[in-house]
Amino acid sequence: MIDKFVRSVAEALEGVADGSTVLVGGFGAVGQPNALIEGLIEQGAKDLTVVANNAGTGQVGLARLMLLGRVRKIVCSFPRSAGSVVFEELYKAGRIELEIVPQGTLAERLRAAGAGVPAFFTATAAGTLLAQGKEVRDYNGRPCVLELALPGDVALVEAWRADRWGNLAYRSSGRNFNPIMAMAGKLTVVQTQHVAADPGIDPEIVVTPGIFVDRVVHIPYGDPQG
Amino acid sequence: MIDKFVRSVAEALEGVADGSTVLVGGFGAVGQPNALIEGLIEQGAKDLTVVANNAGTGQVGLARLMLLGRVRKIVCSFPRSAGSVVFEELYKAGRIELEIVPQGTLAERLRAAGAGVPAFFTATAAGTLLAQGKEVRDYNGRPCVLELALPGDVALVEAWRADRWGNLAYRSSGRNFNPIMAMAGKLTVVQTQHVAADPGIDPEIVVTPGIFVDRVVHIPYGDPQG
Amino acid sequence: MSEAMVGFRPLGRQQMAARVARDIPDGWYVNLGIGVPTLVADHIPPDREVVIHSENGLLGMGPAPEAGQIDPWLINAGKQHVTLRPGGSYFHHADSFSMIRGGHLDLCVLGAFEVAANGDIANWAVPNTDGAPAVGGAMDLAVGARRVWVVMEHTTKDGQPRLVERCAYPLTAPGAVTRVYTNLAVIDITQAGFVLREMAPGLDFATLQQRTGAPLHRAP
Amino acid sequence: MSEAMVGFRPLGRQQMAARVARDIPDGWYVNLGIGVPTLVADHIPPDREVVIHSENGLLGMGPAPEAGQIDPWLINAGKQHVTLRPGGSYFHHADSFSMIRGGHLDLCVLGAFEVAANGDIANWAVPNTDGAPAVGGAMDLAVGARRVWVVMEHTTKDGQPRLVERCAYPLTAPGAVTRVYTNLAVIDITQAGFVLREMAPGLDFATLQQRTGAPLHRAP
Repeated sequence: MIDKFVRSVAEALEGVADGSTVLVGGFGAVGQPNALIEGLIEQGAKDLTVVANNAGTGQVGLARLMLLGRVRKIVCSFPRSAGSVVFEELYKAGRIELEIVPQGTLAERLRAAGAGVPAFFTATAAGTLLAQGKEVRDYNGRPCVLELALPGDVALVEAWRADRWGNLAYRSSGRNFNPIMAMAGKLTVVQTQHVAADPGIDPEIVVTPGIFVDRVVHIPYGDPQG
Repeated sequence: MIDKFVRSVAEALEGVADGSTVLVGGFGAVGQPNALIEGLIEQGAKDLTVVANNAGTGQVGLARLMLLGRVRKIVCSFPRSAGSVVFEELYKAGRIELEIVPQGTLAERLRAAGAGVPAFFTATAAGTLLAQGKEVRDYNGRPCVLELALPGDVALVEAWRADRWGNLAYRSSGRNFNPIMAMAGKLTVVQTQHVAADPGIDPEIVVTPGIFVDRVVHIPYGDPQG
Repeated sequence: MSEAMVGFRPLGRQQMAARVARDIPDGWYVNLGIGVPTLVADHIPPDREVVIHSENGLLGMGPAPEAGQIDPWLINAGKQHVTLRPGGSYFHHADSFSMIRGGHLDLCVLGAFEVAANGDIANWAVPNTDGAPAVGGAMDLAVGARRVWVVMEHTTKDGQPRLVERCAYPLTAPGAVTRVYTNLAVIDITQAGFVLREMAPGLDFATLQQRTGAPLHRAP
Repeated sequence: MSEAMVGFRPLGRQQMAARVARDIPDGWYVNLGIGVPTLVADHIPPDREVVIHSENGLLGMGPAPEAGQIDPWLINAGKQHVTLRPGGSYFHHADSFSMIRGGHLDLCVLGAFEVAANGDIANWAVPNTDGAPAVGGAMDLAVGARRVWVVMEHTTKDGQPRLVERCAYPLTAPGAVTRVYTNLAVIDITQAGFVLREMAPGLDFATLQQRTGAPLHRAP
């Protein structure tokens, strides 16, 4: 019988190795897998590459992971936000590497990794600083940049509801990067607010089919902060 | 006020021009926009390129459109199926052009067209007859083929439910190519079995957001044949 | 010397937003950038249904919720609490940016540091700073929407033109903008460059040209 | 001369399907091709939950419905009426092939005309025919699934080997297959080529080698 639920965050994060690329869902405070990020801090993996839309705020969560010197590199679209003090300081000190990616290219690169597309062309960023060093080719009369898939060793995802097969549904803007990161992670770990009892989530309204999910932990976390 | 419903199939297909590329949803008999295909036969556009998974069966629908000499070319993954007699005869007589595309590449090319990705690499078909003449490049140690987006001038889609904003939901395996063709069509025309009254389909379970849809006609068509 | 003293009345932020809103037809799908563009939503005439897209996965974004009615799970790309209108929908980031990059938005309204006479837009990075760059969805929006309109102050705080011959700031996208709404004017960008459509009340062409960094053409 | 007369018992179609099913562990995500592969689903031991994927947008495909219980909207990639098991889901074709091409399926079981000692598979086209080619999802499955197993007759109807040194039929994918189940044997494909794992009851190595178009190695 398939049952992807594990009993604890520690169990959910077992085996995350040093040097891993970790995809972290969420946009702003919504849909962010806070308990799993805390768990990753506990778990101890270091030399991480973190892929997330933002670069953490305050002294908790991603910011704390960075403050502890565990993040070698961050890949994101918008590292500068209210309260991203830890990142800013590490960046200015040259102690963290930054790969800045347009938000749509970030989303598409993650989806590509999940879909078996190793590379694709896009008009976004052509003719800008972010296209430097990249292959450019014209399509339909406009220059397009070649971008690579962005797979993760681990994806950390927050869902609103999950069933034992790992099927997921989200709540309003909590969907954001979570479904595509679930696709792009080699090991996809989910914290869910609610559990859907058998026979599981209605097959017509599953957003992330269980095939993309490896482990689920039930964390009735409550409302996002902010 | 937005209201994408039109009163007739004729109105739904107004303006489809000769030489158009027409994307036709459905897999087998399920999710096939039969009334719109019949409407296209009536409407008269010719010299069409049809993109569909199959090449029609019997003497009706797509097969009839081909029989009437209105289809210059068909792009599909599996033209040979039980009853695809019209296509087979035209093909053997050299009176229809065929572009054969692996089913996953077909789906990805349609989705790419809708997503603004002009071209992408895929391992599918590398080292086979279907890669002949295509650019090949190695990624992760395996050869990959460069494939182009496949946009449509018109997309014909069948939905289970639609609201006045053009939001769509489908029924079980009737989903198939419909959502990605809706994305890929410059003019996307939908026949729907049911109408969702205001305030429309629950925003959490919309499969095709209305932004991808131009016209909707209510056709309580009934069960797919077969 | 205030603008009023030289005899014309520049538009305020709300007036600029209202001016943009007036040009958005019923039924359009529109993404609004941060700042003045966000204000545009409040000025859409009530007889028009305009569907607002937010990058983080919303179509049909509505106004801020009333006090006590906040859904903490429902934010927009600016991370503000919002509401969803009837007919709206939720989707993930790849689908959201497919709408943007796939050419499905009728319009995107953006703020900018500079816009050039060839349609180039610079709105994401400041030159020569040691801070981390941050691009968000700016490049996707500038490249993907069917029309890109910019709304911004006509000049910088120290009077330098923001409408220029060629952008000095790092580009967001080349040749993307087709119309600019400023506190002083409405200007189209055509093959010929900047074409004046409208001026603030009391303003004259010569004064406007003086504050603009590239030739202004009168509308034919 | 029937196989039975030479002293061994080739497996029938259901036996071949059952033999494959025996090797599929609990919890795997599996796509089953048309023909004998489809039969595999009926032989999964009841204590194992194996999730069957169908290209046309189903996970958790169940058996054919009982008479009178047909849902005409629910078909599989072979266009047969099927059912959906608890825990299943529906999705569109791009998502469905993302599962295949993105390496999310543990296993795909395919039929084939030929399999070569280097793992090449030919299962979509017959050489020198004037009929239209038809590929369906064969190439995507052969390239995308984590493991590709083939189930087929060991030889053609006129006794020619289907396990060959090099495919004569047009390739579906190079180097894709890791195991072949035939009516005569179970054979792994390794760096060394064909490695014999199991023979049909009563069959001897020499006879099997004779019917195989490339060297057979004994399992170490």
